Amino acid sequence: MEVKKLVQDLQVVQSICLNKRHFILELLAPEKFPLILPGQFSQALVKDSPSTFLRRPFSIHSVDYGKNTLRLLIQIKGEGTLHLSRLKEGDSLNLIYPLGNSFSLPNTKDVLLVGGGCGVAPLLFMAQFLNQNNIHPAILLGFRTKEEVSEIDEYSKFGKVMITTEDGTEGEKGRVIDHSIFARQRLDFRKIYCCGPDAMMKAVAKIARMHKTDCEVSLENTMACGFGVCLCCVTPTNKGNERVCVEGPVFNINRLTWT
Amino acid sequence: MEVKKLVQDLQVVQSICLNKRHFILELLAPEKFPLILPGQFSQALVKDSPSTFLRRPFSIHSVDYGKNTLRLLIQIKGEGTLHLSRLKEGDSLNLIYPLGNSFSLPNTKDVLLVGGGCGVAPLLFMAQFLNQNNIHPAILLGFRTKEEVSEIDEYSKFGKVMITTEDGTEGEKGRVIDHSIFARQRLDFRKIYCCGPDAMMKAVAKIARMHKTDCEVSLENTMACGFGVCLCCVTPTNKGNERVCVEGPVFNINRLTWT
Amino acid sequence: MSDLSVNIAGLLFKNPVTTASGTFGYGDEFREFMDVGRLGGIFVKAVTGKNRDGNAYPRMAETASGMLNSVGLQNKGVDHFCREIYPGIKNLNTHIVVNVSGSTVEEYVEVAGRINELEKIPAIELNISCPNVKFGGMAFGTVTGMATEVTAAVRKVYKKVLMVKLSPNVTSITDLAKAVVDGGADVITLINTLLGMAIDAERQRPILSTITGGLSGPAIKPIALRMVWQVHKAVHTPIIGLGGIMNATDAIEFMLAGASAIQVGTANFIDPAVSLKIVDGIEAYMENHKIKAVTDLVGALRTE
Amino acid sequence: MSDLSVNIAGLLFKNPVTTASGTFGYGDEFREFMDVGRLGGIFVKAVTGKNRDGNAYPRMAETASGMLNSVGLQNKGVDHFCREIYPGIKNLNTHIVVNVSGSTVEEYVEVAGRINELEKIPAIELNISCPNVKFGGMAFGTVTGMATEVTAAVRKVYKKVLMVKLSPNVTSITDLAKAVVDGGADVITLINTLLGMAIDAERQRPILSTITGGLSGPAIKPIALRMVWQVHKAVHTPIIGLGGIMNATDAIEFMLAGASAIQVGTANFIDPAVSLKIVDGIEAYMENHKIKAVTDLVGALRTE
Ligand SMILES: Cc1cc2nc3c(=O)[nH]c(=O)nc-3n(C[C@H](O)[C@H](O)[C@H](O)COP(=O)(O)OP(=O)(O)OC[C@H]3O[C@@H](n4cnc5c(N)ncnc54)[C@H](O)[C@@H]3O)c2cc1C
Ligand SMILES: Cc1cc2nc3c(=O)[nH]c(=O)nc-3n(C[C@H](O)[C@H](O)[C@H](O)COP(=O)(O)OP(=O)(O)OC[C@H]3O[C@@H](n4cnc5c(N)ncnc54)[C@H](O)[C@@H]3O)c2cc1C
Ligand SMILES: Cc1cc2nc3c(=O)[nH]c(=O)nc-3n(C[C@H](O)[C@H](O)[C@H](O)COP(=O)(O)O)c2cc1C
Ligand SMILES: Cc1cc2nc3c(=O)[nH]c(=O)nc-3n(C[C@H](O)[C@H](O)[C@H](O)COP(=O)(O)O)c2cc1C
Ligand code: FES
Ligand code: FES
Repeated sequence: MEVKKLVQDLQVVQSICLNKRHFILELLAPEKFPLILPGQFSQALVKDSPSTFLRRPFSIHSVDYGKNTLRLLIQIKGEGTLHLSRLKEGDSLNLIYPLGNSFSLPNTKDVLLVGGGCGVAPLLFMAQFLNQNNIHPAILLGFRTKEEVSEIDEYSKFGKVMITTEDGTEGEKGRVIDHSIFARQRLDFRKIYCCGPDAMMKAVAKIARMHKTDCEVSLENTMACGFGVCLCCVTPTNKGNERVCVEGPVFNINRLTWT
Repeated sequence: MEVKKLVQDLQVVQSICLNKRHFILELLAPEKFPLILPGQFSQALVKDSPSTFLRRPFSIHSVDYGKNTLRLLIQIKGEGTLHLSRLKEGDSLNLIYPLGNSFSLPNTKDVLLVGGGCGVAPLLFMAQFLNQNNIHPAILLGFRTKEEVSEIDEYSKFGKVMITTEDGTEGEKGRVIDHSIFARQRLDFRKIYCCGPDAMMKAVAKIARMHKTDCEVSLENTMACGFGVCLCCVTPTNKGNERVCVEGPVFNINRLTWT
Repeated sequence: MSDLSVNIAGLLFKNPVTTASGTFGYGDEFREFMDVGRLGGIFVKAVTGKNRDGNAYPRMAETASGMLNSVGLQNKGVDHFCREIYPGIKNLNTHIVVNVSGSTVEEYVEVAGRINELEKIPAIELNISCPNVKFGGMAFGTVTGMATEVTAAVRKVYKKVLMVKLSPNVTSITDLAKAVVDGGADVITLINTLLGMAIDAERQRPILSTITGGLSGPAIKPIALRMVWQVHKAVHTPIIGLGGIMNATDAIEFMLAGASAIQVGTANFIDPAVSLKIVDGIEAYMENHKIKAVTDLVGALRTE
Repeated sequence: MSDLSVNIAGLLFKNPVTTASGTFGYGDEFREFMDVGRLGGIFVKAVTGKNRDGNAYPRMAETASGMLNSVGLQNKGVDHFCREIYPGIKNLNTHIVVNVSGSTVEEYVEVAGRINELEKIPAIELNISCPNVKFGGMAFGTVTGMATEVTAAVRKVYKKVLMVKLSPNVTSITDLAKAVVDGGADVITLINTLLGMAIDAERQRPILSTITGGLSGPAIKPIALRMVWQVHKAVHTPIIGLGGIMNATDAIEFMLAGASAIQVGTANFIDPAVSLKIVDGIEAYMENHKIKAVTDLVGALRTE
């Protein structure tokens, strides 16, 4: 398998409604997948939505090389995602994929995955990938409320799952950074992979720095192209402004200028 | 019943495919229709079509006051009509209607209706209306080819139907103005109602003038608003530039500056 | 209760939502769709000195998220307006502003002078920005000296609120804004249409009879917003903003950029009742954001 | 067989379809999607004298049928271009044109001079129209005197085909076109982006870090077409047209209006292979319309 970018019509195998704001699209590719790495994303073309001009980026949520299907986990935010939520079995969706770099393979087994909101999307794929490399990560997932907690069975296949909900209706109450694992004096993890809202990632990065724990975050800067030519998605790094869609979306926090 | 303009969501009762380029939308109104006159039209809002910014005008093809349904006969021309062709039972379509003036009631029983292309749309409604006033018009309909000949049974309820096809696969060969009724020295009709492409209407108008036969045509100028405020749809008349959407779409040829 | 009223150059509007000239007729057509008395104001279509037939059909071309028009100021002239139109609209429960157009300074002055006599018309909007007439129109709106001259000449004869509507087809909108303020404008309306063109590739012909026409609709909103913002920073004159407003969010964006009121134009064609929905939408936004007076939104964009 | 080749100021392009600066990188990214050698040409992204970091994120806002960007000429400077980029692209089987940008006349001259030495670069495109830099950029493109001056200065050091890309943010595009022709331009590129702005009403903040940015995409096509048409009527210099071209029909419209070649910009983001589809679409159109040479389309708009 060769790493290569495709522009391809995939067929909707099923659209799974998780809750009012989240759904999963399972998509079948017309030919064998290229190698897809955890943390990579796709650019989806939203048809028939007058207010959606550009493509929309979504992380690869999981890949099944056997069935030649991949999944996207999508949160309904605006018109574009609303239109995607109406796709039905048999419809087609044009994707450019796989895009961006990926999470790195850790050189420790004490791994924590932290995700909040739609930021959980790439973590399932990462958890699976870690398993294939004999690592069983701890997985901390933050949700708004019990109703939005989903796919715990999926994650549980690959590691121990912990949950926070903002209203305390399931798991620990609060945001992911309020979870008790972060309250201990020593952090049990040597590597953190994190994806979610900027504020959350910055808070996790702060904790990681404090504990001198290696940490990678996956950024969700708004994008125009997604494959490196428009320079719209940049983030400041120790090498100047770098493209989140090519040099990222995954960055080691040491490379970012976050404080 | 009061003449009044509505902006209303109607429900698609059925979409009837007539042939590759034509279909009928049967629409159910949520409340009792106002009075709708033959020759009047509607402005349809095309949703989910990025290249369709303005509404699209369509003549009222027929009205069933009992069932509270009306029909539009639509020819697929571009993106807007293509999107409408995909509407399914239960979908809704927002219309502004009824718009424009209407065909006048004739003071003769020797009436000819001439329609070509999607210009046949208002004539079915007009034929029905004439019947209700005890007039059985002759109806001359022009099509491209046999495959597109449709709804003859409907028209036949209201009068004698004659057909031309451009390729001669049904009825007389040629365009409507090539039909043998126009070849005779004397025209058997004292009033003509005509709707179709500009060139066709101009040719019919010429024949009507030659025979000193009264003639009304229904124009299809492109429109922005459809209810008289933008002044985009004007046609030159003996009173200057008049709005096709308010003073028309039906004009007596004596009022137009056609030569 | 939110306070939606805005005071613009001494004139009190019940809310900041008005309708744009040339897209609302004289308001009559809309009475079948809604209660026009709930609007902040109505800008009626262009009035010139004499009857004008406008340009030949076709006058309209649809474009991506917008449309081109080349109506060309078709109207029956100021006499007809005063005699036939005015009596029918003067008692609408909203401000009627007349859009005054012309080809020469004299024509602008003549029309403005006549409208000045109409008791129930509290303001005029000087249209020095119509791209669809051969003489005058946009020419006055693109050269600062001419803009000042025509504004000053009208200012002499027009005693009520004088609004001037600017053309976006210029290098520096702030220079033009300053020019009309120098001429005595009380209010600046931004923006008229952008000069554009559409072609039918199959027929290899322009779509408009005039080849070029004025672009309106959501396509131009980013440009309009930018101009409102620039002018708001440059002068202290109140601004009425428009260009592609389709909903309350758009309207609020214009107010944040510095508009004291807004006009709804092309959107009226798609939803004749949209302007009242915008009034309601602004009110809802104010409640959500706990904003008491709509004037608190004006120029409130946070750029620090 | 249709002849798609066009000769522009002595330079032969295999077809009239090229890609716009800032939307195609240096072409490498697109090699994964298509055979860039089938393009008429590639306009690589802006090169300035020194490394530039560009503006802060966010640099992009989506708008109705378009987008705003405020990238601000991020690039590693002309040295880096000559040493690191040029060797990798010089042997692509298509014309590579370098978009030369700067803040001062001296910077333009310096960069143009350096590019002049690169054997396989047959032309430069002088970008005097970037709305996203504080100094220079658009300023040169909106004042006729400055436009002539910078063009003439570059003309002295640049010996190959000199293209100048104009800003649409001007009152008279024909004056600017004449100004750069006076300065020695061989080709005029029309248009760069229109200055616009986007606001997040919920957060009451501008979306772009720079508040304003450049508008591109189908929204601006009517304006771009109009400018191409106006300039085509006003000067005899060949024109490269762009602004919102999404498909072959759009491309043909620009040629009918007077463009000898076209550039595909924002459309590349949505369909990376669109430019080659446009080549194919033009060919199909020519067959349908029995047009032998694509040059027969240039300025062929029928306006009688
Ligand atoms: C690399 C990458 C991977 C992503 N992966 C996923 C994923 O797996 N699942 C998922 O649901 N979403 C993901 N996102 C976010 C997703 O792309 C946006 O939510 C989506 O584009 C919104 O489109 P829309 O048309 O529905 O909303 P819009 O109408 O475009 O926007 C609605 C609101 O959301 C805000 N918004 C839109 N995009 C972003 C963004 N990128 N960052 C912050 N705010 C934004 C807008 O400013 C606006 O306020 C990812 C983004 C990136 C860049
Ligand atoms: C009063 C009135 C009544 C009408 N009644 C009917 C009807 O009953 N049934 C029906 O099928 N059509 C009718 N039409 C025509 C119909 O409105 C257009 O065919 C439709 O708007 C095309 O929309 P579109 O998005 O599919 O095509 P577009 O993409 O908008 O256009 C496709 C092609 O058709 C041309 N075109 C579009 N509209 C018109 C027009 N009005 N006149 C001439 N050329 C046009 C365009 O220039 C373009 O070349 C009527 C028009 C008017 C003004
Ligand atoms: C069909 C049409 C006719 C117009 N006529 C006038 C006019 O007579 N006077 C005027 O000042 N502006 C006129 N305009 C411009 C609008 O008032 C408004 O400035 C412009 O359309 C931008 O706003 P919008 O995008 O909301 O439509 C007209 C616009 C359209 C679409
Ligand atoms: C993200 C982005 C970056 C751009 N960078 C440049 C640039 O560096 N130099 C330049 O001359 N034009 C630049 N442009 C302008 C384009 O080349 C083009 O003139 C403009 O986008 C209009 O064409 P379009 O609508 O087809 O995109 C840029 C445009 C975009 C969208
Ligand atoms: S989104 Fe275009 S470079 Fe990253
Ligand atoms: S379409 Fe607007 S006046 Fe007729």
